[in-house]
Amino acid sequence: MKLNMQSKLLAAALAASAAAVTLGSPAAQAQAKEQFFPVLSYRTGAYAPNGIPFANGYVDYLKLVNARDGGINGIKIAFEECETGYATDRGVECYERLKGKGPTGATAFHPLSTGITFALTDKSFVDKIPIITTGYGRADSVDGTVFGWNFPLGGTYWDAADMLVQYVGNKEGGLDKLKGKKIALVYHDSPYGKEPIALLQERAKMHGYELLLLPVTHPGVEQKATWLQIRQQRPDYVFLWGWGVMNSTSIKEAVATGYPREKMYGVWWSGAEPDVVPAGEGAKGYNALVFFAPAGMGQVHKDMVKYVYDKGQGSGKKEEIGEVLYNRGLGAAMLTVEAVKRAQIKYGKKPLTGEQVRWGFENLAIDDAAIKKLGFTGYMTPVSTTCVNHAGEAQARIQTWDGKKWVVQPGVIHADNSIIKPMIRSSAEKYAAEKKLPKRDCAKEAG
Amino acid sequence: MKKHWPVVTLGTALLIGLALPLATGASPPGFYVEVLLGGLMAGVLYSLVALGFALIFKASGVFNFAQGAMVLFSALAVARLAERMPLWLAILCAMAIMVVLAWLIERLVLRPLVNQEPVALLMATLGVTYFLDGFGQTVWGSDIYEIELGIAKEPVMILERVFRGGILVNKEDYVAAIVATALVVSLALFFQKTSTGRALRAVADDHQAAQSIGIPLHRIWVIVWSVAGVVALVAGVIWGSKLGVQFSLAQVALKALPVVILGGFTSVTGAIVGGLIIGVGEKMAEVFLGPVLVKAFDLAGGGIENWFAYVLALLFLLVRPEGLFGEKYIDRV
Amino acid sequence: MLYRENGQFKSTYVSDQQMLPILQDRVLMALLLAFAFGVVPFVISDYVFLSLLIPFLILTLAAIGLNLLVGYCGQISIGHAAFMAVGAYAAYNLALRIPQLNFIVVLVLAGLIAAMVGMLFGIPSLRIKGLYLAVATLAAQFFMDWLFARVKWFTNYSSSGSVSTAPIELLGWKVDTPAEKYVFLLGVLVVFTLIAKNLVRGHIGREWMAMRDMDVAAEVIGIRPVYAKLTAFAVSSFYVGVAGALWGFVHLGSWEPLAFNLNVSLNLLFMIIIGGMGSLLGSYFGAAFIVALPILLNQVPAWIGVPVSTAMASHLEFMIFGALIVFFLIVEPHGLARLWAIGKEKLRLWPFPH
Amino acid sequence: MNRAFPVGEVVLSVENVSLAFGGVKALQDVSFDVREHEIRAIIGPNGAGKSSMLNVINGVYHPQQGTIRYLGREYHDMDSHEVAQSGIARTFQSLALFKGMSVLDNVMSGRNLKMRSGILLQALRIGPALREEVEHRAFVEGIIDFLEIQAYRKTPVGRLPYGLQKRVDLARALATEPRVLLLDEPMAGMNVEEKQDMCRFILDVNDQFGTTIVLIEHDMSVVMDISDRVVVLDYGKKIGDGTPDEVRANQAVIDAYLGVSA
Repeated sequence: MKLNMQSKLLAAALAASAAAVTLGSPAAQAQAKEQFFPVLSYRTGAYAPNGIPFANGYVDYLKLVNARDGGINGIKIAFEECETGYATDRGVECYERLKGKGPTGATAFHPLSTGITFALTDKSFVDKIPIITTGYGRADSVDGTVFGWNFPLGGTYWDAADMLVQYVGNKEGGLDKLKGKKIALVYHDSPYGKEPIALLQERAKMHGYELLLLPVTHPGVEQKATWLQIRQQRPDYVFLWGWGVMNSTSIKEAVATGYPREKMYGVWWSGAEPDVVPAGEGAKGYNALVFFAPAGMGQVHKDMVKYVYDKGQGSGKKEEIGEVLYNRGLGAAMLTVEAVKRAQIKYGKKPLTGEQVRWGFENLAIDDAAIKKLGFTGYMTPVSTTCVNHAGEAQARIQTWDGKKWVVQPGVIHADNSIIKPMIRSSAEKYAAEKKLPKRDCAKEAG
Repeated sequence: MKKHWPVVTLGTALLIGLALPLATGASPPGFYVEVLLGGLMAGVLYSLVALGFALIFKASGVFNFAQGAMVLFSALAVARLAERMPLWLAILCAMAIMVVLAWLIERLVLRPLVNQEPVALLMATLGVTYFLDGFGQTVWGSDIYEIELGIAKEPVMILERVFRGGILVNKEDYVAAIVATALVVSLALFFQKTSTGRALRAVADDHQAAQSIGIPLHRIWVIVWSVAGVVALVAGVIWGSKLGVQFSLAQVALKALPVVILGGFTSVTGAIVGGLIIGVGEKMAEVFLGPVLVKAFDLAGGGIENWFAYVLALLFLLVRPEGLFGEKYIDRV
Repeated sequence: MLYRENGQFKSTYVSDQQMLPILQDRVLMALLLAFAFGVVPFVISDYVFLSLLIPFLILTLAAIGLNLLVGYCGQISIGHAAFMAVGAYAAYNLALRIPQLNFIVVLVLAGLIAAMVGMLFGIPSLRIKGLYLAVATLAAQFFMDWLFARVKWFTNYSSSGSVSTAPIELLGWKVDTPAEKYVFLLGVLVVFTLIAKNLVRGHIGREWMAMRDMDVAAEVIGIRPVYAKLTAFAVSSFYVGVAGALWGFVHLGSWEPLAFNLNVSLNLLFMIIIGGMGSLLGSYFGAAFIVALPILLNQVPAWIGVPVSTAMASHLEFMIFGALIVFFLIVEPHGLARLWAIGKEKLRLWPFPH
Repeated sequence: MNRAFPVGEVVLSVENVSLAFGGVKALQDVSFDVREHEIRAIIGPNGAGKSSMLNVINGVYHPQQGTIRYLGREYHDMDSHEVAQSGIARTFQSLALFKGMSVLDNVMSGRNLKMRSGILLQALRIGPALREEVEHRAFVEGIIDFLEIQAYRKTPVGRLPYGLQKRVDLARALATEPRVLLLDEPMAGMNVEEKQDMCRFILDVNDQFGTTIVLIEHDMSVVMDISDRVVVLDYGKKIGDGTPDEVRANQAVIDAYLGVSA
């Protein structure tokens, strides 16, 4: 009987591998008139607490468009989720699995991990599918002439770092006052966390502040030593570049070592509810960048409740609608949908290929009126892109945690392109050389 | 005739390294003490997890890779149950769950594999680890959860007169340390004094012999795994209340491996001392040695505490394979 | 009655020592290779290449490497991804700093470097065994993770710490499309499998197995433990290093140290447990299994109409992996390979079981 | 009796060897010698230190005091693989075969000493490497025939009955072409005809290859029949040494040992 069980198992294993080979031929998909949206998410593992709300927001918006508008100008949205677990190789597998689905293939990918973004960037040149990184990804990919398919919409980490430096500079009463000051960067030890370093060093040269680099190893629950060093060095400011459980841990350790939270500034991925709530009262006074206003209910959220949640279609809990990361997902989905709309004007109201959608992404023009129409008033700033500039104008604000909710500080901060642009150039050049890439001529494509 | 000098040299090297920051004035004494305390705090927790390892290894000869997963699992259980019931009750229920778990593991994993070579058992516990990670997240969810022990998190200054700038400590750490120490002591007593403890030791020395003199092997195993489960629970609660209960707890617990190597697999004392050594060692290394290395080799940041423990254990293995307090074994032909 | 060896008498030791003594096996193997090289590249979809076959081929190579050490020489390692990383970064730097180097040369050199590092971390195995060694190899894992994340030179001072590579080129052949990659990898794998087979049936292989089965006796009949163990570590790391280089260059194209973390090591270990310790064929089975399972778990439920949330799927994956490891250790410690062998035995006797 | 290889000079002598594990004294100041081509037996009740004696001779244990003199060379802590290289082979009391390997591979592994080809050549299995495999295979087949285990060549040793495993153990030792062969209770746990076979093989080995043999056995009868000289150990001390007849007559031996069985 034991043997019998074994041979069964063998059979199962073989069947499994056999099945594995047969699947994946995209031909098998339903060929309806639909636009296919791949969804790379992580709802498990060390980063699930942040991955879940973003994924919910993203998926919910797609559902909303279908339920409220009957799709994008009549073209229904089809979508499929794939769990990356924030791991690069898994992300690549998901990408390969989803890129061919739907009648016209994937619309655009949101890798939701800088590591995965790096891997997908190489493939985008072959597959001609846009890689959308709303507020993450590689900073130099703003340059559309080299990175033909990356769209770091809303701003890159260089923008973010630049904004933070400006902000604390003004706090001190002018950037020149930063001379001799000490700024510590506590960062997630991954491509994501390392991105801002280049700019911070650049700025350090300009203003003469000392930059302290304190990497925190994945997943970031072990930070005692890091914060002891901070206690020893007593930096004037701490910039936090964390993700997942690392954020809350940092704030807790800051409490434990008595570092004033008021002097801590997080990137926009270190400023969500799951980051501060676990630290409880201790998080009071902690600041973080934000590009959409944080929580609260706008028109889009009301619609969401009406069309999706009241029908029991919601992905998450009703009360989580409007949380920072949820909104982040919402916005990401919205931008993609808008790009499709834009592209439909040029190519007609039919399912579009990734390449066609790219045109939409390169010609986004979402002004305040459009934002109002979308019900995002107060939740985002205008976005306009071109073939050369794939990011649009980067601007954000600072929010502060008052112990219960995020309070947005007045004043919008703009990244200083006079510093960033040249860095992007040189970095993009380097990449193009390394990869032996041909350069795009935007002028010609336009004409 | 036993060669002591390598151990001695390694030991002295460590001590010198420990003293250096103070001697060279690289750090103000007050801060030095803080680092030391920080190290000890971490160390106590390492000891706790390591204790679980040692217990199980002693009694069942199993190198339980799943100890970390058990920490996570129990912590998740407490956190989620505490949402529906008072904490103390939640903890009791969690304990019950851990006992059931122990029984299941003994039944489904250990018993069929009895008298397999240790490496096979190690791999089996790897399997258990994966299962628990998945199962735990399925049952309890994979979000961050809170365990509120109701201890003030704000730090307090002490000894301002003794050291300039005083020493920063927080209550939480102390409570943690005290609880851990208490647990450790009681376990040590349990081992030395109670009859079950003696039975455990007998089993550890020789399974067949133990059985032949009528010690119920399987029950002993269940007991040990339960105890290990409870130890994991305590570690999980303490850790969880510090860091929030979350998937990545399991990974912190990996640190217990170098600890048991250092202390010797079979030794309770070893687990404790080893834990403290590792804890202090890695924090010291990170805070004082790290920056030096970064400057010297133009590294992209320190973070040496991630491997320090393991490399230390490795060096130690080379000079004294049986660990600080473990027994030596001889091959027979 | 097809699968019979009657009348196939061996008159010389050479013919008796050949890899596949039975005629039918030789024929089968030939057909299989012909199919893999001649048919597969033209009929399979890119997705299957990119997310099943290519990872499968590379991981099989790595699994063989680990199997040589754990399965044949009996030295356990739970840090082998570290040597994959060494291979990958060595290859990256070689290709970067000596551009005119042929990729094959790069591969071999990368493998050799990995082999050296492997020997270094193998030294403890001369003094310690089993569990102790397992922890020692963990040291390799964490130290290497750290090294490549921190020492800027290895990543050519890239600001993000992530490195990326240009498509590989061999004497004018640009290995670019999935099918091409597949063919290239398959070629590499076949060669390395042959070499591994030769090693394990040569006297070095016997030394390894002797070490594994009864180290004291092995030394008593004149086998030098130092030589046997260190060669095992070296060859194993060489294989794994080459696999790492391929993983980076052919599969990922750009990666960061996290791509070779502890989980990869554990997965390799699972491959050889499930596939079969001390069996090259087992390495193939194991790799296939580990690569296919998560993908199936993600897709099968959808086909059969019981959609499982992505989170649930990945939790299931963890549980099934775990359960299977235990299951195999208990029911069939020699893994799928053994089951395969049993099946063959049956076929041999069929239709007369006695 | 007339034999092809008459007993010759002393090849191996053990001088004042003492060995202890922690407090336990396994051997105390033991000395004896072994002559070329002779069959030398070490007997004694269980725990007398017989196996320890062998382990000292072939370097598994390193005695705290005393030396071993072999072919004029002195050593007291040589590693066992070096001992093997110098031509001393041995079999084991508790079977120490390579369970995972076939009978053929087990015996072949005895030839490793003689195999020279480098790892690269083996990897490609060309030229010398391949030739070597074939030559040594031929030699090994000789031994396999000699011990009459042809039928089991390809069987994993684990599946063989005990008696045959003992034979494979012997075959593996012979494959190293030893000058001195140490046998650790070669007949332990065998039935009568298995024992007779084994005796025959031992005598044949000694007779045909002229191999010097040192064997441990507690089955008196067998020992007395086949061995030229006998050493008697008790509690780690040597209490008797000489021809079987002398030993039989030795009072100390009778008290310590024969008395028990008689």
